Amino acid sequence: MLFVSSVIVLPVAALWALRWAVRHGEFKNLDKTALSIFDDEEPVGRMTDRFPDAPRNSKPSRS
Amino acid sequence: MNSDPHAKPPTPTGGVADLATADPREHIEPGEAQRPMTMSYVLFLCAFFAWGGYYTQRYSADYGALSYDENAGIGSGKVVAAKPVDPYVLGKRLFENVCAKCHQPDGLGLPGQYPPLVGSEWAQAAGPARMIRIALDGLQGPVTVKGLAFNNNMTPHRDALNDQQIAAILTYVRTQKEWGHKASPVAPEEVAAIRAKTKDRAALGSWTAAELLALPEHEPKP
Amino acid sequence: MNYGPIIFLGIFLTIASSWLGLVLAPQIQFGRQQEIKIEETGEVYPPVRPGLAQQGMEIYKANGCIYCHTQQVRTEGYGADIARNWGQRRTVTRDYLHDKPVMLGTMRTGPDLTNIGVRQTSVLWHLQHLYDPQITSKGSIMPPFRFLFEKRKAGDKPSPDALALPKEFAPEAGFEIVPKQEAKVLVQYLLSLKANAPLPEAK
Amino acid sequence: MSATSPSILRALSPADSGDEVQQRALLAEIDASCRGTLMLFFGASVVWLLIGTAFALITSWKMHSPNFLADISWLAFGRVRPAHLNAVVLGFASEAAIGVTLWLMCRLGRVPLMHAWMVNIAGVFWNVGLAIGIGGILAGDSTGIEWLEIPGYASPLLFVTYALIAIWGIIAFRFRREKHLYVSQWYLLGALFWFPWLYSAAQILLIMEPVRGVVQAAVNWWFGHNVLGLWFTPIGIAAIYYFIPKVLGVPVYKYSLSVIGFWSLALFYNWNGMHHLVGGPLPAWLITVSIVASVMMTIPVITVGLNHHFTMWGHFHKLKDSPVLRFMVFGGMSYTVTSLHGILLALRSVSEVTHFTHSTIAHAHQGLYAFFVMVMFGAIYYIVPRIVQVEWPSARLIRIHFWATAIGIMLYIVPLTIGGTLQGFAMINPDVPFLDLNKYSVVTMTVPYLKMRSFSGFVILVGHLAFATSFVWIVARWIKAARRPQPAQIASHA
Repeated sequence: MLFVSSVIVLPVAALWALRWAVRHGEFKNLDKTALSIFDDEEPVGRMTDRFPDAPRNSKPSRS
Repeated sequence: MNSDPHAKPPTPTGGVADLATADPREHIEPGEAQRPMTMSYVLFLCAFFAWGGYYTQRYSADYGALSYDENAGIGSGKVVAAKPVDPYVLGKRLFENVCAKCHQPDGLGLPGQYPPLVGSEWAQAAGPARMIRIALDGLQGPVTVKGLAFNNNMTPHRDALNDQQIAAILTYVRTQKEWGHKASPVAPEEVAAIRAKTKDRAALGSWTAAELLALPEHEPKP
Repeated sequence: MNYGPIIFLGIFLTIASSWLGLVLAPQIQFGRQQEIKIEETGEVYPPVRPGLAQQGMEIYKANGCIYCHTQQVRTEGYGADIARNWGQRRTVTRDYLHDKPVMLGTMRTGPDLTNIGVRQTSVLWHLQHLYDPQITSKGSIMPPFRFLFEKRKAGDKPSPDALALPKEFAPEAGFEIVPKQEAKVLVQYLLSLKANAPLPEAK
Repeated sequence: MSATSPSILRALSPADSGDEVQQRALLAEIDASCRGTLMLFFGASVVWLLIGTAFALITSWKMHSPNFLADISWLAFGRVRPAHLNAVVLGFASEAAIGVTLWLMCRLGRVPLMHAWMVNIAGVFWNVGLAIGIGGILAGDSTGIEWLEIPGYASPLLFVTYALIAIWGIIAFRFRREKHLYVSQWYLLGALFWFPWLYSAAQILLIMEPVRGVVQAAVNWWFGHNVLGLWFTPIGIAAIYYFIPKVLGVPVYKYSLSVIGFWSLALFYNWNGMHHLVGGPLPAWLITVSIVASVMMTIPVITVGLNHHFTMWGHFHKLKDSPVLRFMVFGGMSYTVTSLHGILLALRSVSEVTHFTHSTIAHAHQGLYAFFVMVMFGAIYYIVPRIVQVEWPSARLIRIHFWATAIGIMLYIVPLTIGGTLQGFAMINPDVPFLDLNKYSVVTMTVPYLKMRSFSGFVILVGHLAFATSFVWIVARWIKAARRPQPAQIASHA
């Protein structure tokens, strides 16, 4: 019983969720989220990791 | 230094993008508005889903609880005849996986524990009658092989091996090339005959060497 | 996607689906499978494991034998399980009804043991092999389980269950190797591993 | 010092938390709030890493010289191997995973680590439970179920930990101050939700109230595979999705791909547990469904792989300068290779050969070590300096660590995959004897490959020792720096 009812309920819930997401623009301007991990402290375009012995703002260091 | 890190594909500024955001009620395809999903990618997805459905339906043997063979319903119908295997080869396989555990892969056995088969007078007897009985119901008590005394229990293989397997093993041991054995091969029928004749032997326990030596080497024709 | 609850719903649905498909469905389909009576022999199959063998299973489990030995025979023509005489037929769900836990195993560093109780029934062989696999199977990478045996001073007459060992493995004079209870029950468990009863679904 | 965190009751009732968007916490403030907890988890994970590696070397050595430590019952092969598995999986990998998850959830939610007490208790429970569990396994109380060997008296402790951390995850998620949900957070939420369900279901259905017969194997491998698929893989991918863009300072290539990647992984990874039982005593449909799910895994793997690769496009020269990037890229590429290799292994015709052989072990290590552990190393190298405000003492040690583990794991995977496949071909050919000292037999032909694996184990050990030295050294400096009150050495990397 539980098995049969869930085989019906689950896909229906999934489709409803997908429809709701599309309705509410969950998939709109996704690429803005890609930028959400950057901010003024660590802006786009700045490397944030280097070897400890590499001089602070040097170009390539020893491999 | 190569050029700008990576050219971002041009996002459609006017046209489709604005329209989509302007009127939320209209049903919009996810992701379509901003950056068209490359068609090859969509085909890549569809191909997989199609194959998945086909494979599941074909190899699930209609989802039976007791159907283990995925090709059950699909087989071409004709039963492919099992190609006959040369008894020597079959015997070698079974010897290595069953008998070699005690008689050792080289057939020399373990001194004082398990008798050797190489050059053993039991293995080179003219007729296989005694060997078949040993293979079927085992051997107990003292026995001398190549002049060496052994006193161990050989376990019965009556229900472990069928007639064809016992015949194959005995054929292999009796005609082993590297050991230079040149005795006669054994036919499954011979094993079947003796198995029938000695079917209540299992209850009486394994043979003793004395009993076997009293029996003729060749099984008398009924 | 920025709306939490929808993501949670999706996460819930995915694992709910796999839980239903891979856990509940098998339980419904063959979780309550019963023993059956074998026509030829009239016995009920699978038999309940005798007490000693049940204790032996605890030793088998505790020492992790499943990490090198499997207990499943694949069908003829798929792998060489039956050609190597590791089994006389493929194993099916009914073979494992009384196993707690079911120890199918995933590695065959050692041979499959589903049918060891049929193809190797010698207690002495098993004890020698457990004491030191090099005795019976030279070149084996199975570790010796000497801690399942006890070395003690032999009386004037060796005790009945002293282990007969070849010279190079035997203890020095005046001592004998005697299997502890663990070794004996482990061998009883190995001898109880049989899967040769003819089952209709295992043809 | 953790920010004034709302009390539990208030935290759970969103209504009165007010709708003013609290100012997004500064990165430095977030890192500082994570310090104590994370150093507990990372420190413990380094200890478990060394213990796990020791067990691994003993196990590997016993594989080709069985008389090694043979008479110590609690070091028997069958006990050391599960001890190694649990020490590394639940010890190093899971603790590092939780440390990274906590940090990422705080960073992505722009909120300091609230209710640190809850997670600290979870950490203590975890280590105590695991120590008792592994002690139990060595004493011979293993439950006999692969991946769930921890005896019944220790596993509830571990479950309490997962539950606490999952609850913490929900609270941290509920009180995030960043509207956007970055892709890493979907994966982390997935992992935090999936694993407690998996672990509790498996414990109940296998140990407390065992189901009957082969259903146990179904539950066991539904759990076993999903430990890797729904706990380690999501956290590993979440880390890669965060660290590669963060280190490069370049956003992810095509964010919409990650939507498909996540949902296809969530759906298909769930279902492919039964490919561990191909050919086994299970109805054909169960195995077929898992094989199909395994093959369908190509979609998320290719999608995520492409996404990461194109994010790296044009920046590969930066691998030279950044240790974190090296570990992440090595992990990412290993993930793609492992998954494609795994998909091959799941096919029936391939599984006929490779099932039950060492190539399965090589694949497991490729998935767990070459992908996940390397990603965790990279994450730790990124996080620790930021939370303790002290730089890694020696770049040489980091380089030794990277090259030793990278080469070591390659030395592990390649010979064992080849050896395992040859073992498989030998095993399915009945004319090859299983064991015959003076002939080509299944057992004797695998021994040289097992010796190569032992050698690779020592190479990896060098890497781990370099990592442990680095870690101890940085902790020493941190304590020294903490005692001398002075302005933080480095705000954040220029």
